[in-house]
Amino acid sequence: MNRRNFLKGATTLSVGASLIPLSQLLPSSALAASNETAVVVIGGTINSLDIHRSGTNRTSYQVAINCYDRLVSFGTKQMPDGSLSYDYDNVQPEMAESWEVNEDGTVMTFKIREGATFWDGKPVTAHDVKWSLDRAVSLGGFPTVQMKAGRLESTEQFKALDDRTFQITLPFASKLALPDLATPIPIIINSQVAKANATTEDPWATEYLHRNPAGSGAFKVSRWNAGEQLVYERNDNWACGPLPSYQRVILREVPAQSTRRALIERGSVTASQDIPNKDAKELAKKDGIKVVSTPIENCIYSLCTNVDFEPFKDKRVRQAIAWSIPYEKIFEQAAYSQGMPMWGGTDEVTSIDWPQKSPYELNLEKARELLAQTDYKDGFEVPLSFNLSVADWAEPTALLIQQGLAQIGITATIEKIPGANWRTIALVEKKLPLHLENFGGWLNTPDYYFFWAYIKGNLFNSYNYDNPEMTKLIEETLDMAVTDPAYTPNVKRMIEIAFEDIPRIPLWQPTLNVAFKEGVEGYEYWFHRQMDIRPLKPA
Amino acid sequence: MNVPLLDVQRLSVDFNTRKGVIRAIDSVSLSVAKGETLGIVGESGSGKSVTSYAVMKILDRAGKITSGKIIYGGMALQKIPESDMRDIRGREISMIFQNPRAALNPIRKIGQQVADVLIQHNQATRAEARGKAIEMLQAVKIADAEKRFDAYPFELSGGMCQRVVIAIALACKPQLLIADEPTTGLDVTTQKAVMDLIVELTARFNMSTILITHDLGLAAAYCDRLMVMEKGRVVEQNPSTVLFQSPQKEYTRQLLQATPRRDSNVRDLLPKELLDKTDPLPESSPPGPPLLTVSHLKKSFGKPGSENHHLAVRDLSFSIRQGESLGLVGESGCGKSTTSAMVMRLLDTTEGQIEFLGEDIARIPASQFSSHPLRGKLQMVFQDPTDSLNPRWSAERSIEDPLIHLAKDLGKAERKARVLELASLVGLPHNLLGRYPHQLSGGQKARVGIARAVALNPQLLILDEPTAALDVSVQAVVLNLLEDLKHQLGMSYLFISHDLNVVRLLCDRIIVMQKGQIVEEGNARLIMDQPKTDYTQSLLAAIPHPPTGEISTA
Amino acid sequence: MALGVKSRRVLARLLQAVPTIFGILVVCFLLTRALPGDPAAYFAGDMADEASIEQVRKNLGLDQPMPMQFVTYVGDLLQGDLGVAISTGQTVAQELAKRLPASLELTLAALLLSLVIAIPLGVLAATRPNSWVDHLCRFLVTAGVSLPTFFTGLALLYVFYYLLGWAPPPMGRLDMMFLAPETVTGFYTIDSLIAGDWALFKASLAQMALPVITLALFTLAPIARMTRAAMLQTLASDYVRTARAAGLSSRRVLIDYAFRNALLPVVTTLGMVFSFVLGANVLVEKVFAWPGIGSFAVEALVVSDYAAVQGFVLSMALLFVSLNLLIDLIYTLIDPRVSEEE
Amino acid sequence: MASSLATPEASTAAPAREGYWQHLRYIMAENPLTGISFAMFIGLIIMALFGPYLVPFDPVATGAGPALMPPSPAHWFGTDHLGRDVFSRVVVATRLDLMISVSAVALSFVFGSVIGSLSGYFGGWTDRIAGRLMDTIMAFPLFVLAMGIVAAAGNSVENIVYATAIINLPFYARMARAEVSIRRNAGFVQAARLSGNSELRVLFGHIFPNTLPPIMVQISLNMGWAILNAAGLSFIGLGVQPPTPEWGIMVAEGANFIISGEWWLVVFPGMALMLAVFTFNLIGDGLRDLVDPQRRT
Repeated sequence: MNRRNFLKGATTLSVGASLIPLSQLLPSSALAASNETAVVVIGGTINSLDIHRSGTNRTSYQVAINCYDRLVSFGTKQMPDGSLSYDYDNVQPEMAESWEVNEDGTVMTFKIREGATFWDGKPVTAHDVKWSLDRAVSLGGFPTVQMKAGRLESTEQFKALDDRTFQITLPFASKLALPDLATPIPIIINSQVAKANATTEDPWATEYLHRNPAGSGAFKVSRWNAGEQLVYERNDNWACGPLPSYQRVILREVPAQSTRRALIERGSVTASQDIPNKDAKELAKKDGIKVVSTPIENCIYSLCTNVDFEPFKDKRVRQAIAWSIPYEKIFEQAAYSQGMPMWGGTDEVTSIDWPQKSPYELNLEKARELLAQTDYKDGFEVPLSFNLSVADWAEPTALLIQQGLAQIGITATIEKIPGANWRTIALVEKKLPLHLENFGGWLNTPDYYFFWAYIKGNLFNSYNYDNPEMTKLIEETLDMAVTDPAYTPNVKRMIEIAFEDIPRIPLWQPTLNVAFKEGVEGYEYWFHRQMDIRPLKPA
Repeated sequence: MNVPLLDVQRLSVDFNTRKGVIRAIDSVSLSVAKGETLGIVGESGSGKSVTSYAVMKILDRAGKITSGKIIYGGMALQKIPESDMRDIRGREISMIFQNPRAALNPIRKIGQQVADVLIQHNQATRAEARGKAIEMLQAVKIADAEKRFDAYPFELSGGMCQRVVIAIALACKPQLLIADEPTTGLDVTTQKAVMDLIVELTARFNMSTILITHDLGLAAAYCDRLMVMEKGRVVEQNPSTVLFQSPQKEYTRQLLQATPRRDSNVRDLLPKELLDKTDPLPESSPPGPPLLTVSHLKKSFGKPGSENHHLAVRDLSFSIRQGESLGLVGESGCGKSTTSAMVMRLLDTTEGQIEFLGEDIARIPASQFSSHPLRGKLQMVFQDPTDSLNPRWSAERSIEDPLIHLAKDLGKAERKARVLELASLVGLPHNLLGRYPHQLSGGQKARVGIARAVALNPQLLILDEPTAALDVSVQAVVLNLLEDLKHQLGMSYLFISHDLNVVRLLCDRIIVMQKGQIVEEGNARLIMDQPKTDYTQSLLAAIPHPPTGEISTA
Repeated sequence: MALGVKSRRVLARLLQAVPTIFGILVVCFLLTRALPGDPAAYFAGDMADEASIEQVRKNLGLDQPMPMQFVTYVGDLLQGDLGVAISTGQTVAQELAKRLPASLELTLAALLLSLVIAIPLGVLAATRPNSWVDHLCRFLVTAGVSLPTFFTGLALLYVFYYLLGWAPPPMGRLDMMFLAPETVTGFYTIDSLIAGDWALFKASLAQMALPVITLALFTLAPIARMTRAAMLQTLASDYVRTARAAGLSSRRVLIDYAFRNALLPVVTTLGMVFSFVLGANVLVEKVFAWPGIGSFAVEALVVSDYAAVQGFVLSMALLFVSLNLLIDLIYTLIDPRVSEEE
Repeated sequence: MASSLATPEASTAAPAREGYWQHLRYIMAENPLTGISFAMFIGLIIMALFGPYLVPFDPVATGAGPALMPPSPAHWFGTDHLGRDVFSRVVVATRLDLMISVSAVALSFVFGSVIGSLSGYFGGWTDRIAGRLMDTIMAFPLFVLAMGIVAAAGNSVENIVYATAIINLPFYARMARAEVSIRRNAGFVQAARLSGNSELRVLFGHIFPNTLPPIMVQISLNMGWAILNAAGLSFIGLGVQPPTPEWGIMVAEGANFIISGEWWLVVFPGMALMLAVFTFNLIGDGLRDLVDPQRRT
């Protein structure tokens, strides 16, 4: 009878909210601006509440972020424009209140936070951590791969020394190990609850955790209607950080981009996650809306030339292409000038900042000159492919590249590839001659980027680039501490080779755009590109 | 003279068509006295139905009364508003139509349809409507009326449906009944029953009647006075006997002449000026050896044992000799069409032999007979000349078709010549050969059909009610043409018809069929004069008889 | 007796549907298997290696040969197991149970609205053929069917939500301040009425308004056209002439004689119109973030989610079979002749 | 041939051609919308044939003007997000859209009517198998099936055409079946058999041509659906490849710009799409009037 809760104004709200039982939702468009409830719209769909499960999509990672804790997290830094971002170089405690690393950097010992409890009140112990990390490396699929990136590969590496002490042993020291623990993957799960719901076929309780998160994080999931919405409810006993300001956050899935824009413009929602560049540019000028655009770290939108494709075997052809791209125009029309230009840099690599500008720019004479030196002076035909799921920027980019190539006699035909096929065709089979790619590395070091994108066989080397010098450099550098004297020269050399061989032509560094109702504060950019709702503060 | 019940004065109706405004009836005047029966007779397009619709004011949207008066019981109907007219329809003037099945709402109980009228005209309250409707159904002699109240039209026979239509029309005891071809399409025996019923009821209720029909015989048998119409105008108006005995107008005379009677021969049907130009009937030569022998022919439909299984033809045997014409007569559903289709090899037999020119053609599947050498020797003239011509083909192409497929040795030029020859043979002007069926008149289409049928010099021609869809004057010409062709081409005919009078004109021998079996067989004249079976007798009795006697040729 | 004939008809219809359903299963199975892309790779995630992709493939049963996969599929189906929709992580049965009512509510409401508008329009046009009323009706309904539904939907949204603010935010079936009513039928409008909650009823109706109008605009044309054509035919029929000649009132002639007969062909077209609406639903659901079966199918199709696509299609087929049955029954109700024919 | 029965009856019918045009004129005059639609149809054909030679800008060239300019004398329909001239794109798209719909409809017409004719004529097993096949296709919501086919086969123009053809197949099959079976035992068909035509020739030489008029109406209506269908596929990303101008994809792309106020991107191709579908629908109605035997007296 009191199922409908109709509340107007913020005064009645706080009273009402405290009176309403948890099972009864108190959302309202009128409440979107309130201090208690936030409404966030997203375009994707949440398909699991368990990040370790195979098939869990990117959008679902935010459940791991908001509902679970990790041992460590990253700190916050202020960007030049005043917005906030996570700080890769500043690892902070989360569930671990402190940690020690031995001298050779192979053993890490964590102290679990005193008094931290799971939602059911059970204290968080090192055994829970051990079970959770074991799970991440055992289940296979993406979590295992991501753990491996931090040299966390087998259950033997993890030890619960006592209830509050947890130890990780690495095969060798790696600068990637600690940051990898701050990614959304190594979450700490309430192992007691999970084990109670495990079966012999399903020892890791994937079926249970898929629907029922069991964590210690700042928010609990109070309602999940797959394909429709997810409702977060604050965990008032959260121990690993300041209590979030919002009592409740409703995540609504709205597939049509225009609809999402209408919603934020009409003030019906608190935030719209991951809005297109055009909207970001235009909404920023509107009253009542705040847009935060943060360049995505370690990510470059690029044009890739597959060296299996005969003409691209010749480096000069690749360079000619790199000189024929109308970068400026692409940046204006496809990116709406959101992001960082990645062209027109100096001829010499002077820093190891990554991403950095390539030496190329639009110079048709140079392009033609280069092409004329090759067997392909009369041009050739090549399909130019892109992933349909990122058509908002890829399509105009492809069209402009097509026209640039036409200027030097190369005929490109555009081919849209549905999202489902993209991975197989582009990344696994690696058979697209010329395509647009948007890889970004979670761990923010250039060598990590190069590892995925410039070693033959690795996933994001979708163009079969193979250079022994590059491979050797990357392998040497990947685990090397950034303070190592060899680090800077190695990276510099990698960048030089990458620009010289140019199998992957950088176009621009994209931004992650989020639109908020005016006055909503505390938003922080994260490498995983999902909304961390914990620090959000109402106006 | 009394004031007439209905007095129509100089009524003209125009129709708006794509070819411009067409005057459907022009200055038609008529009157009907209380208790009188007026017959309006005319061929198709004479405007007889339009006249009645105009009186009822139920013309199509395109039709409009342009001048004239319709005085009914002192009221000028052409002036009164639609709402008043609605009260007159059904209560004062009623109408019944041809094709009774279509005239009833297919998804409403028949009793309810009668009740609707009663309620509409305040002859009954909702409560008593059922009872009164049943009374009315009883009045039109529907057996078990109580139960039939809840029947739907599709559950009744055509004759029954017409009774229901009559019940609807007479439910409110109107003063005037207009019956528009009330029996067309019904079998003769049913026709008689329906007409007798109408006469009985109108007499009982002391009503006036206008009977609209193309059938002079029917009109004469039931009407006090006749009015002949042609092309929207009144030709002649006289008491029936006067009109029959001494028709005043040439048109009336031709019409009378063209109507077959028991004693006329086929030439008698032709108008004088045509008769003068026609050769006299050749002497009929004695029939030759048997051409077609049908023995123990059977046809069943549906799976044996299933409830819809039925025998359409049961054990039929007959033969036709060369040069002979055999008539096959029966009412609808007697199996005559099934028989003809089997003989024609359009339908497979269930059992029995069909020996044609010495070969048992029943053994050849119907689907393969088209390429059989005997195909050309066995041809047919169809009932509906319109339906039997491909609407997308010119007359020439239709006539040429059998030549293309079955006379393959003919060259193109020879074929064209043959088509012209055939056209001349059937009296089809050569300039019409390029036309399409919808551009030809009924008679012309019939000629095209006949030309096509005789193109391959067949030995046996089946005539399946070849004139049923034609006006009598055209029928007269076509029958004569068929008779002439028979002699010219030495063909045998199997003439299928429901109309004994017509069959008799062409046939030497007649078979009467009922329920898939032969009831009676014999010499045409004998059967007509001394029918042996009750069934044949009732068939003959049902044919309306116009006043006999020579038509004065004055 | 009549009942016997009718129930036999229904049974015959059901039997007739069996080969169709089997055909659907086969077509659907082949179609989904023909979908490009490797679902195993897709669901293993961006960073997965070969081994983990293989693992996923095995989990999904995709390592089996095709005929085996089909047999397994049909076997599971007979046990009521439709599999798990990988894209949403729910079992397909759960998804369908939740989403089908959402789509059906939309579809049926649109059909209802469409009927309520189109039939009178068709009748009106038929009673005045070639008048300006007729032309206007024809113009309007044709304009409706000439617009892509997603365009109409967006345009309505722009005007009534964005510009005027009359319509609620297009965020699914219910505004966020309301909780879904207890499930009885799964239709929020009906369930809210059962719960006696007027405000909830109004809220769910408000959410439905724009998508329903969008869909209805699209379906006006076939219904109005068919009504007009059928009415023209019945109005020109002999029995209407008989009724007019018997002096029946124009209301009775129009309704009991002409319209009831004209309804028969209209009812038969409803099946086709329903198929139309369900197709258009896919696009409209996307625009209005409607958590229905159509949008589910699109998403599933894009990621080659076999189980979901198959489940979707199967439920559609069953829906159609039962719908056609329903149409048959309605037909039998209004046409006494049906039970007689074979 | 002395028989005077050869005397012609009065011949009143008008010559064939004249009657046809007169009928056409009558239909036009009676129904102005049909007249308009025929005029629009001719306009569409002209656009499809000559459009590419008439437009002021290259439809695929970016930067024909500044991006996202509202309509102006230089760019009648404005420019899109890549500075392409919307007017040129709308005009040039006519050819492709008509091509898609014409070829899709032609395919489904040919196959559908052959299947339908055979099953209507021969009945029995042919009919039963064809009937179940069509039922199977019809059991899918048509758009969803089209989606499935294009998703499975890849989104090229040909596949869009095939998918559209397949989903329309049952309409033709059913229609042809019905039209053939009512004529199966017509007089002229019997006569054709008597004239020595084989069964197949009876079917395709005599019956089938007579079923064309009602099927023409269906064709016209389907042309409109085919365009809408392609547009819908574009909206969910299964349409033709860029930068090919096509109305559906332009509307789909433009739909994203409605809320941000760049209405011309969606309105103009939308109008073109609507006008084309509208034209085909109205022509369908007009054809129905034209071929309706009840109205041909």
